[in-house]
Amino acid sequence: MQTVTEKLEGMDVWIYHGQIYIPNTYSAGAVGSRFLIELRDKKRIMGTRCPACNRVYVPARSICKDCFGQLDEWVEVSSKGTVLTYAIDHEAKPIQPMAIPIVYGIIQLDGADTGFVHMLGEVDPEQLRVGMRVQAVFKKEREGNILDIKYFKPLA
Amino acid sequence: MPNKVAIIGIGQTYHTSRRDDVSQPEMVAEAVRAALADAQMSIKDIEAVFSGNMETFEGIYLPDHGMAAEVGAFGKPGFKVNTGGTTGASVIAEGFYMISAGLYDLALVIGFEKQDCGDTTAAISAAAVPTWAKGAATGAVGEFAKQALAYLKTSGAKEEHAAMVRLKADRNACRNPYAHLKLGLKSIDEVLQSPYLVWPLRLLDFCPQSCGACALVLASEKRAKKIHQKPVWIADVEVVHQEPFRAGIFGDPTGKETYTQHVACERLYKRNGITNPRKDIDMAEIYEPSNWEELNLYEHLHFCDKNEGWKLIEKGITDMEGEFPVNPSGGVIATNPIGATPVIRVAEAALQIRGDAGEHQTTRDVKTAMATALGGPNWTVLFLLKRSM
Amino acid sequence: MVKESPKKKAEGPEYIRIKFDAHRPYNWSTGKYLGKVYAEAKENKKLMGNRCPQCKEIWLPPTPVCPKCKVDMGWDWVELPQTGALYQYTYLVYPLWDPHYGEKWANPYPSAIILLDNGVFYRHWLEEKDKEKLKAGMRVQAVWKEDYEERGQGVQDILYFRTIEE
Amino acid sequence: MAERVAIISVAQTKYHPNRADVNEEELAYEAIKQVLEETGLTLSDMDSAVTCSQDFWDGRTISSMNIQHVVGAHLGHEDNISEDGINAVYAAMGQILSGHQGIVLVEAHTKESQGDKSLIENAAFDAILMRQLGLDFTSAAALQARRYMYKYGISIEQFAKVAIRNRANAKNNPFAQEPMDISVDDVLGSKMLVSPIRLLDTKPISDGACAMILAPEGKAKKLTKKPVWILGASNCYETHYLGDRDLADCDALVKAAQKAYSMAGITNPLRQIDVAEISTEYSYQEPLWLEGLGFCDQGEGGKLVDSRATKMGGKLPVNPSGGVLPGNPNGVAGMARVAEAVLQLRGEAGDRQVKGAKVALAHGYTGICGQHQAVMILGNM
Repeated sequence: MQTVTEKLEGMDVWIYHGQIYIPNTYSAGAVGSRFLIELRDKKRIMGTRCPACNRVYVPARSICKDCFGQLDEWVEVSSKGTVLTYAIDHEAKPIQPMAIPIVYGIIQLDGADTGFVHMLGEVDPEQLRVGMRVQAVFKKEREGNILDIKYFKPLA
Repeated sequence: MPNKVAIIGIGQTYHTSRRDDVSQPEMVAEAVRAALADAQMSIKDIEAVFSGNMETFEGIYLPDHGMAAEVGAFGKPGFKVNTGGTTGASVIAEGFYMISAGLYDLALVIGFEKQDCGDTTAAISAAAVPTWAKGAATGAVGEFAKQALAYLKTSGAKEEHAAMVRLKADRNACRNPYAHLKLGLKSIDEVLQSPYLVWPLRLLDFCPQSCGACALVLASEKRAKKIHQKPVWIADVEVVHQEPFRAGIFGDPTGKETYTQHVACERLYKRNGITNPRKDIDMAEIYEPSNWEELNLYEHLHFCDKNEGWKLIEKGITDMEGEFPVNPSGGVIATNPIGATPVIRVAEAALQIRGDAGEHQTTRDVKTAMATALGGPNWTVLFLLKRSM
Repeated sequence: MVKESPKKKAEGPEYIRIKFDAHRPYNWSTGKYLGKVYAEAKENKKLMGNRCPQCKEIWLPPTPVCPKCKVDMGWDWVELPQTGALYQYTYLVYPLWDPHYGEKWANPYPSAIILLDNGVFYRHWLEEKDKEKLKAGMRVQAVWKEDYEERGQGVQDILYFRTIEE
Repeated sequence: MAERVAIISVAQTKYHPNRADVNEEELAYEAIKQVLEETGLTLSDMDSAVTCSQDFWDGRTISSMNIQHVVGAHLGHEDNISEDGINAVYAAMGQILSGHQGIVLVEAHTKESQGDKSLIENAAFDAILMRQLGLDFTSAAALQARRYMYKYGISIEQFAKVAIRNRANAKNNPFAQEPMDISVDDVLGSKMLVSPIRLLDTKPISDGACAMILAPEGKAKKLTKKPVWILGASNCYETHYLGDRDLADCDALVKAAQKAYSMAGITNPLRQIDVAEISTEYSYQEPLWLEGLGFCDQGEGGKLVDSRATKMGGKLPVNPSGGVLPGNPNGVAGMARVAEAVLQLRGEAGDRQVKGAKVALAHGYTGICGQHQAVMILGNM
């Protein structure tokens, strides 16, 4: 099994061009699974409400960061919302789910008290602004992950 | 004089090979909530949160950040520790120092590992220096196999003795509601007939990969007595590290190096006036990834003389009802969520002192207990716990 | 990047798991101490260690600081013998996932600790795969890769240690 | 809690885009060697070592195994902190204050050049909700920068001024990687990475190490004529999911600073602190962190960086060393700020010396959009 090493010029130092490769599989857990299954099967975006502070977390979360209570009151929120911030990634990276430029956004969905981290699409970069209204676009073939929402596009 | 530090809350998850019903942060939250409930307090009372695991095991960079909200670290000070197998122990040590220093009165210390996320053996193989030992990877199993072989050849022990250790661990684990492997082994033949993993180590000679978390609430003296009726005092801590062995990673296969356990327990025993560990200490929870390692540790921790470890198990001295119980919880060979494992050792030892171990409470009245951790290239961390100080 | 889609189970609640399959590349440097070992192996088929000025112990892989004396090692090199005695060995029964190769892999050659003839312990592999023929204390000798171009891989410039009759 | 804790020696390597010539132990040892030489101590004199490295960047499980021998951990006490190195200094302080440890060696190193930044950083994002989106620290930072601009009306030009001042200050710092004179046009004309963050708004890939020796008061006074005291220190976690935070504010930093200030008896930071070394990997962070540290009101950070106050000779010189922007590796960056603060308080900062500095602030952060914040107040009195 040959590995790739390279000698630095002019000195007795070698560089080993290697890797760490261990596949990882993460559990969404009961709450995360239900959130993703609702996206996949019903194209519904679900949140959970904290009974103590009344905050609606979207995506649904199991624990309130402030009250530390278990969240089990499910609420459906709108697939429409307002852009809180955005960023346009111009750099190709191996981790990206689609071709650049990718517009990332944090969107406060109507009915939610938190922002939803995702991507924006079908949008002219010149028209992007904080406060713009957007709507979720779902993928046709949905697999039960966060990318079942293709992106959020501007409301006409 | 350093401030005294007590354990006033103990919580752990049940341990198993796979948890689909919780995410990693949610799993850790279970242990945190259990510890808070045990201490009868809310997360708002906690001033700092220290945690530890090994990032490559789950493939999560900065995992303490990812679970900040779920474990109650949000808005609080803290940091994550990473010292391999001793991680959980180093976390407790850091929490202990911080409270001793008077910086905090109440802190959470958390160890966790959700090993269904990745491949533990592969992650341990990634501990080898890539420019030196690539392709030499045999995981932890290979390292402990070498140790087993050395012990088998020099101590006069037979394979049967290692099997007896396994049997004892399983008996104890079956009485521990949180333990992972509860096999109900009936005879040593079942152990001796299990297939080889890495010769001469067999499947049943080695610990499982577990998902689990364990959390403790540590308190300063002034708070401990107010909050809990049965505080368990951390009387002393000893941390002994060293460089990786040149020939091996975890163990010294040459038998020529100084064992960190020797150094650690000699320092700890001397400071605390312990001359006869089996008499002066009432029980121990030790970190034994394999049954062979338990025999080794009996000797290294001076529970008996060299090459006599196997006699302790033969005579039943370390049984739950024995003269000097070791790992009444079932130990690491039954349950091993690595980042949490040392925290569980301390938690289980503390439960024995409190008399709260339930089904696996030892017959000996435990006033003083020892908990150990092992990791990296045979690093050792020791804790001495006491009912009163 | 994202492969596994969750399969619905017939019974019980469905739990979703998300798989990530990322190779993380690294460019690890040997540094100058280990680089010296690489160089001597490639150029001269020599096995080198460095020696502590205080305790005179030889370290392989080499180190900038003597771990035991905790002093600077300076730059004192010693050639090591390439013959020794098998001190201890083991072998993989099942292939394990190797994070550097990125696949399940079992080295067919038994992993061994060899006591070189000057008393230094060295970790390598044995040519002899028949467990019945392995015995602690047996004499072994390093077998190098003969092709110059194939050397420059550090430890792996030695293929394995071969049993020798003396 | 008996004695005070002093930093008795600090050292940094020169920061470099690619130290292919050394491995981690050699890099760390370059810095460690210097603190040993300065103090005349040996590794055998250390009671404990606190190291800081990240398994993901070292590409090795239990990455502290890389440097056990060069920190003298043989049969000794060692602990490894997986946050920015400033937290390792904090942990060392705790060990000494507890009375359980005496002289402690602290070390941090990272070779960013050997790993893949986006792959490593992406692994820090919640695997279920964010990781698949392909975010890394720069794209997250861009979300924070945009929100900050929107909420408080701060401009790209103000960020550019931060990029310019830090790189210019770096010309006086012999350890700096990329000191340079640039203009607003240079910054705004540099390559767009993740809008609104451009190449010159962020730091280059960097390799380096930092080492320190800490000691309790009694020992410190015997070992050095110029002990620098840790007057206060703390840190704090933000929550993880980016949508749960208002990215234009930095509550965790506010809390960390409050605790450090109360330990150090600081009630008016702008008046009582003579120099600040702040970790700003991205230019927008400097005004934002200055707000969090209480040097100005919320939303006023832009005005503060516009004013003369943060320049050399101003009321609060910020980053005389040039800070992180000219190039510091993550994990080392915050600890390097502590090292620079120590040099200032010892009057040994050369051309970047702030005259008569008596109290200095060092700041470091770890993680996405500054999720984990740490503050340390140091003094020479």
